[in-house]
Amino acid sequence: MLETLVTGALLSVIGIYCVIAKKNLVKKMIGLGIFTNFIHLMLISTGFREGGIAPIIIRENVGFFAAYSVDPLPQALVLTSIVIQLSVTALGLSIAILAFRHFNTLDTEKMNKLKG
Amino acid sequence: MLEYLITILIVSAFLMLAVRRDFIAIAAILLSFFMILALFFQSQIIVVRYGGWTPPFGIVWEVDKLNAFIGLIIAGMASLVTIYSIKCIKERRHRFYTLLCLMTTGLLGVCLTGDIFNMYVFFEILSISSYGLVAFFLDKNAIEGAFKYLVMGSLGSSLLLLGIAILYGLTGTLNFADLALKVSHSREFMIALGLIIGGFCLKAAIVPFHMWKPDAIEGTPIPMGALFSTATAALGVYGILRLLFVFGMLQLNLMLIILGTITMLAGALLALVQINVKRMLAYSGISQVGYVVMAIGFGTSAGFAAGLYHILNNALIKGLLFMAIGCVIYITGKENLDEMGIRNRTLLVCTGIGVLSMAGVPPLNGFVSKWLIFMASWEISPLLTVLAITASAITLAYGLKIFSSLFFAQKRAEGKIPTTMLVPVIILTILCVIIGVFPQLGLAVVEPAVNALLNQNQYITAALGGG
Amino acid sequence: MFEYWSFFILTFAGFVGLGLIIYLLGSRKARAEERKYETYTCGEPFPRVNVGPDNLYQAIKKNLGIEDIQKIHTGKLSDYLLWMLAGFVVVLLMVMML
Amino acid sequence: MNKKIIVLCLMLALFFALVIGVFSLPSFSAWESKDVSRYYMDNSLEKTGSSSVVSAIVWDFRGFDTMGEETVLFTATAGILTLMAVGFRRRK
Amino acid sequence: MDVIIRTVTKGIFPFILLLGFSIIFHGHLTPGGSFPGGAVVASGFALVAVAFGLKGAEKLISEETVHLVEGLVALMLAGLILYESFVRKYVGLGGGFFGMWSSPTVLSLNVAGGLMVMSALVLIVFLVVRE
Repeated sequence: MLETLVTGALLSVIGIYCVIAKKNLVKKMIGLGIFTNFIHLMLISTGFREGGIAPIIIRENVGFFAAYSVDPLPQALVLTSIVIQLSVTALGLSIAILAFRHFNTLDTEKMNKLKG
Repeated sequence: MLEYLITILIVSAFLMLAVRRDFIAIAAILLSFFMILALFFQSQIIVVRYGGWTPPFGIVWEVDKLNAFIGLIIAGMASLVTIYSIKCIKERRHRFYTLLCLMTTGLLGVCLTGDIFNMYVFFEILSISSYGLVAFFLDKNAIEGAFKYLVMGSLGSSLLLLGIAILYGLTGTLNFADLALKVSHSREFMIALGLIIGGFCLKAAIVPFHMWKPDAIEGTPIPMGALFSTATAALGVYGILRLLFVFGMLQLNLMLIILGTITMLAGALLALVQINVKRMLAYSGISQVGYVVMAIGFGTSAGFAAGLYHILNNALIKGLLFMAIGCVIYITGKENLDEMGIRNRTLLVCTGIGVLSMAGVPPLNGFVSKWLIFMASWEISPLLTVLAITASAITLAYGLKIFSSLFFAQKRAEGKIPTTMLVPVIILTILCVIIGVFPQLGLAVVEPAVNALLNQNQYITAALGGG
Repeated sequence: MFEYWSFFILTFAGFVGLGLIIYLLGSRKARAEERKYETYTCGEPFPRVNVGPDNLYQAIKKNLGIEDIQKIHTGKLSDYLLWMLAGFVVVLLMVMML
Repeated sequence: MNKKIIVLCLMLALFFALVIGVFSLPSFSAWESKDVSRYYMDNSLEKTGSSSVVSAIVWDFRGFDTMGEETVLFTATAGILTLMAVGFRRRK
Repeated sequence: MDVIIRTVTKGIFPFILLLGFSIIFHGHLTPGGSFPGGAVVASGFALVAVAFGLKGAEKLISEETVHLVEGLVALMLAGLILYESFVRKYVGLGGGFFGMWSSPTVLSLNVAGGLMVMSALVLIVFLVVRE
């Protein structure tokens, strides 16, 4: 459990630093991906159980399955959330392609025509 | 009935990919409006169980009067926008309607659902379709607004998901009603609530989170500007309200008052100095949402009534102004306030009524809800009343700017406005005038919503009880 | 009953008057375009100065600190995100203070 | 830029100390309150026939969420079609 | 691309499809299911698009077909999910547990979802590669 927390802390700080401080639009999307992975990790870790088994029922464990399995609900939620993250990334990268075509750069500091 | 609503919207969006006929999406959105209208007149709370599982285990949609009120605003604005954009969008219209249909799905889904993860999923449908719609024109401004909105919106909804994760870890359930029974008001719960409220503040464009909105609206087609300023803003306020009330967190009102006051003043001040008319209307919309949030923060029933009434009035007025200005832009092709002269008298009258109503001139509807907000704020603190009246005066000032640019223009463009663009404008103008002259009509719509807001126990028992 | 109707008539009359004023204003200006304005300063014909809407409220803009608020909206995504996260932290702190 | 980095570091420290601190609570892996997950684990085999509990939740118990998820995927496709396929029809 | 990649692609492509569909069809018995399986199948088509160019990939599966598949599968999926209780009532559970037909609802939904994911990802890859 401690490893999860340390990894989560590292992922979150790296991700949010990448989103805010990096100027490249593609790097911002990567940072967003890292940050979302941090959230998925945290969500999975809510179903943690000491020495748990995967939530698959087989013939051998059908009787005592519920006493040993990890929580399956966060895994289902993360499965949904991964697809959503994939969609956002796909749309963001295609917007980045168009932005490069219009501005000839991916630097977000130079795309500040709209302000005030 | 609700299953058919969501079926119709999603299936018509799917059909649009293969069939490419605009009338499918138009019919679906109009039909969804009439279904929400029928739901609005139901007396009891409607609960729909998807897949036939009982509530804490399956996903449930739940409609009480508050839901139905916000859903009515959303579906009404969406259908008016749909009618409006038949002629307003000139090319690739089937793509626009596909995304508009999906956006309506997302808006109604977040509004009507009773399950917090389901809410996140529909929130993302709403967000992703809005990103696509912001980038619809594919020119420089549109792309810039779209990527700004995309990065900010995705980070906001990620943090919302983090809040949901904490809530799940604390309680082990995802249903709103079940959550309300199981949570204790501990510090961890407060963190989760803060994250989720922040996510909704981003959609409602409360001030530290508002920066995407003017940039996105400057690049979008005008109908989308209307939808962002009315439906999405109403949805964000609804999310905050539902969370606060279902969890019984009414002691957060100081935060709402501070955020609302800052939003109101900053939005109005920034709208005062804009030159681009779309941008000015976007800031104006932010300012009006500030009024609503401030009124909700009062914590009195008068405050809730005033806030909900102002959501309705803001939707009518801002929709009217965006659509009327869109007609002007359709003729002149310019977005600067300098070059907005037109000859069409009907449009001039409608825009004039909209501007006066936004500023709160007495026989029109903006006056009624602003008056209610002033009255409710006087009981809390006279300082708030003074600030609200100041913001109202600034609203009048920038309203006069639009007024002068329309009526005292040197060059006036000739042009024919299509009927489908003029009809929504006229409908909204008539509604503004009717609600202004007979305020009881508006109050009759708002009062059941306030009652439902104050009786959250009914919402909880209706979801879990009844077998 | 009588009170109700008098209220109704008053507001209706007020509204009709307002609409009439707006309508007349619109029509007057629509005709006034062809009229020629000649401004003379010191006996010389002066070119017409057009005061547009963006020239309105310049004094307020300078003095009320709106320019400072406008400077915050730099148009750069990183600044926007920084403000947004600051907003999240403020909301969290406010929620935690209870 | 330097000032910004300092602000950033302060905010990050505050923010994630709060958030990650929450996940280290012992109550997060308490099984007494998780009766919803318990119901899924007990009933997935009898009521849906699926021996993978996650699949049963994704497609059966919370199938409507997955419907929404596929709609999100479809939305992204429609958005990318809007953005990318401008000259496609004309070329054919 | 050079001849090595083309040859390897020709050899490996059927097996990628086989693996993907195997993951999809065993979604109710093993870890995995619609999304991983669909992504594997789509990665096979992406490999073809890389090796043989977009023209080669469109010979295999044209964009019109992908549109059609996506629309039809989406409709099927919407119907299946939204009227899931009806499906469960009339189809019911299949044979014994742990078998291929033990769960007709989850199996059919997995197949539909896998095809949906596959078509959406293939479409995204085609659209982005064309740029």
